[in-house]
Parts: sequence; structure tokens; C-alpha cells
Amino acid sequence: MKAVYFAWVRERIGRTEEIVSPPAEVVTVGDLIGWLIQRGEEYAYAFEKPNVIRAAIDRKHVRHDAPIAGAGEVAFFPPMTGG
Amino acid sequence: MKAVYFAWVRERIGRTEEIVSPPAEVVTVGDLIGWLIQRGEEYAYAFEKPNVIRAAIDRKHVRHDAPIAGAGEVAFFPPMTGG
Amino acid sequence: MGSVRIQREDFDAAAETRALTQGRADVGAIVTFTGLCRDEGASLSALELEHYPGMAEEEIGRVVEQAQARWPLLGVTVLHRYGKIAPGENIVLVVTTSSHRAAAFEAAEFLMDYLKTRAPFWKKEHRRDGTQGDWVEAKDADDRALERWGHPQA
Amino acid sequence: MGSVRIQREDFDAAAETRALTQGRADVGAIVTFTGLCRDEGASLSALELEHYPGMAEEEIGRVVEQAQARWPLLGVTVLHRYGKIAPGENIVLVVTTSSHRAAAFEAAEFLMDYLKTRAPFWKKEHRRDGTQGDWVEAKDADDRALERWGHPQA
Repeated sequence: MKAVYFAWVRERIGRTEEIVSPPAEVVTVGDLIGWLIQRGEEYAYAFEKPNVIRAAIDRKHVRHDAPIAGAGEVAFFPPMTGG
Repeated sequence: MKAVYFAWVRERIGRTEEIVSPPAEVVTVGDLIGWLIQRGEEYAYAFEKPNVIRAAIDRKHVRHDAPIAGAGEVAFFPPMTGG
Repeated sequence: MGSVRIQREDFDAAAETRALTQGRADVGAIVTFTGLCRDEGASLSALELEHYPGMAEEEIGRVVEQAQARWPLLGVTVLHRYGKIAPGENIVLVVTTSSHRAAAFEAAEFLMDYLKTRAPFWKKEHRRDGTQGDWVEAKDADDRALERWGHPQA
Repeated sequence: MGSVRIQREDFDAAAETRALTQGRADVGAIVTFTGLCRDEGASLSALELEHYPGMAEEEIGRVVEQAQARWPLLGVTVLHRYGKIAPGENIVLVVTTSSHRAAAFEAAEFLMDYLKTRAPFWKKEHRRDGTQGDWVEAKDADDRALERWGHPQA
């Protein structure tokens, strides 16, 4: 699946998107965050306060307990400041 | 003092304004309405439902119990429908 | 900083908005309300708006002062037309500006709620068949709309 | 009848309003909200708005649908800009039209409250001294503003 990052999540990770292939035990959005954190300091920094991070699956807001099975695109970003 | 009329109050009375000189016992706006009603059918028709009539003294909204002493201009009109 | 005009001519909401924002960087929110002449039954040729000259300006000015005392507004403009107004034409414009949206929204709603029930204007219908229509009746809903702002004066 | 556009270019509130009212006599009330880039401290050269292309349109579209289901609107337009925006420039426009003012006002406020917290946009400051500023932080007040509309989704 594709992971996409925005705003300071993007800046901290240092990329806008990437293809990720988490193992089967990564079931929810929250699991995926935990798995990404293992991949390196930049991820640990981006997700240092997981509660702050918002997520979307296939362009719809989801909570961290949402399952990622079947997701084409998972997005991570800070609280929104549009408007 | 000058009495001025608007909307259907004006239409029923048949004039836009007039000088009125009520006697001393006419103290309040409500008294003035009662005194005008005595003056003819057109006034009785205009003020047939006194509760509906709104009043202003010198261009400020007042209630029917407001005193008219010192008033330069007393206005009578239906509930407003601007905006 | 509050501008109130009572006029026969149409108005230009964009020009009024520009006048409140040009050359400044402290305005974060602009709310405009435009009220138009409606014709739902396809029977109306025009509304004729009668007003109380002098009092209309003064009373709206008092309502604008109340709004300014209540919300941190950077600017307020109220324009109200009188005379014959055809369906689809403008009747009233309220523009409020503020740093933040809540003040601009609330003040604009407050101004409209008070204008509806306190500004000395009256609407009479003119029908397409050439007959005079009725005077538009005041709505209870407009009186009730005031309740959320606390007690109206007088 | 709901129009949502995400664009780099500026917008023209008057033209958007005209598009919702021209040739019809059933619109009695137009509310517009314009959000602008502010610079209170005289230190900002621009805000840079990043967005999530695709999701921004879709999410705002979902919020517009909710507003249409909740209020008897005749038209809704939402425009949101991205890219670098200087102080005094426009960021967002919401236009709502209805027969009566309450629906137009409430729907516009609802749309702005939801846009603020659900539309995938993020603002970064650029300072006049050439340094990059901070990412603008989300406000608790914006989350609280949602409470009056009942539970937000998701």
C-alpha cells in the first residue's frame, strides 16, 4: 500500500510518499504507526506523539483503530489548519 | 407636536403627518392613541388594534406607557418588516 | 468605523467589502449578508419599501453601536434600500469584519435579527396583474430570533 | 448544486455570488464568508498552504452534502486556495443561498467550523526576515466550535 505524509509529518520523515509492505500482524492504523516507528529515527520523530497524528485511508478520515486491510493509500498528517 | 404615520397606519388615516395639540390629560403614547381615535373613523380604523401599533418619539422606539411631554415628533406605524 | 446608508440605488457588496479590507492585514474574516426580494409565487412585480427617513439611519446606527460594543469588530457596513424593488434585486446588505470568524458571523446575524424587527421599514406588495397587494406582515419567527441575544431594548 | 474548488488562484466572491443568484427569484438570503491571511505582528511575509490533493475536494464535498441535508439551501459554493498567500489575501470563500436568512447563516457557519477541523490543509509561516516560521497549530477553539452541531463524524 502507499503511505503519504503531509506538513510536519512529511518534513520529519523527509519524503512525501512511499510504498510500504507491513507484515500481517499490522492490522490497524495504530499498528502501522508502531511499525513505521521501528523503521528509523525520522519515523520515530514524526510519530513521537501518536495521539496528535491524524490519519486517512483512501482519502477518508479514520481513527487509529481502523483496519488497514484493503487500503490503497494511508495518509498521516497533523491536525488540520485550513479555512 | 407633530404626529407622523407610516405604512397602513398612514393609508388608513389618509395623511403622512399633521400637527396635533392634545389636551393636558393626554400624558402617554397610549393616551394619545385614545385621543386620536376620538377624532374620526379613519383614526378608529388605523388604531382598531392598539396593541399592534408601534410608536416612536423623536425617532426612538417607545412603549405605549412612555410620556409624550416634550415630544417634538410622535410616530405611529405597524410592526416593521425591513431587512 | 460603522457605516450606515439608506438609499434608493442598488449597492455593490464587493465594493463595500473592499472598503473595509483594503490596505490592512488585520482582517481575518469577512461575513456579508445580502437580503433579496423574492417572488415564490410568480405573482409579484415588486416590493415597495417605505421607511421613516432620519429614524431609519439613527436606529440602525444604534444597533451597529450595540454590535460593536458586544463583538471585537474591525468594521461594519449596513446598507438598506427603499422604493420599488423587483424580484431578484437587492434589499439589504450587512458586512462585518473581524480578526476571527465567530465575531464576524455572530455580529452579522445579530444585526440582521435587529434590523428585521427594529429598523423602520415596511414592505408593500405590487402584483403582476397591476393590483396593489398587501402590506407584508411581521413574522413571529423574527421576534423569536431576538431571544438568543438577550432582552431587546424598549 | 454544491460547487467545491481547490485552487492556487485568487477568487472573486462577487462572481461566485452572481453564479448562485442570476436569473432566479427564489433566493432571499446570501451569506458569504471570506477568510483572509492575517499578519498581526508585522512579521509574516506569507502563509504557505499545503493540501492533500483529491482528499481536500472530497472531504469538503462530504461536508457540503451534510450541510445540504441539514438546511434548505438553494446553493453552496466553497473555494479554498493553496500555495503561498500574502497577508491581506484571500484564503477561503463560502457562499450559501437560501430562501431565508437563518438557513444561510447557520449553514455557512457549519461549513466553516467543519472546514477548519476536517479539510486537509496545513499552514506554514514564512517570515519577513527570510526564515521559515512554524507550522500553524490547530486551535482547541476550533474543535469546540464543532460541539454545537452535534457529534462530528469519525
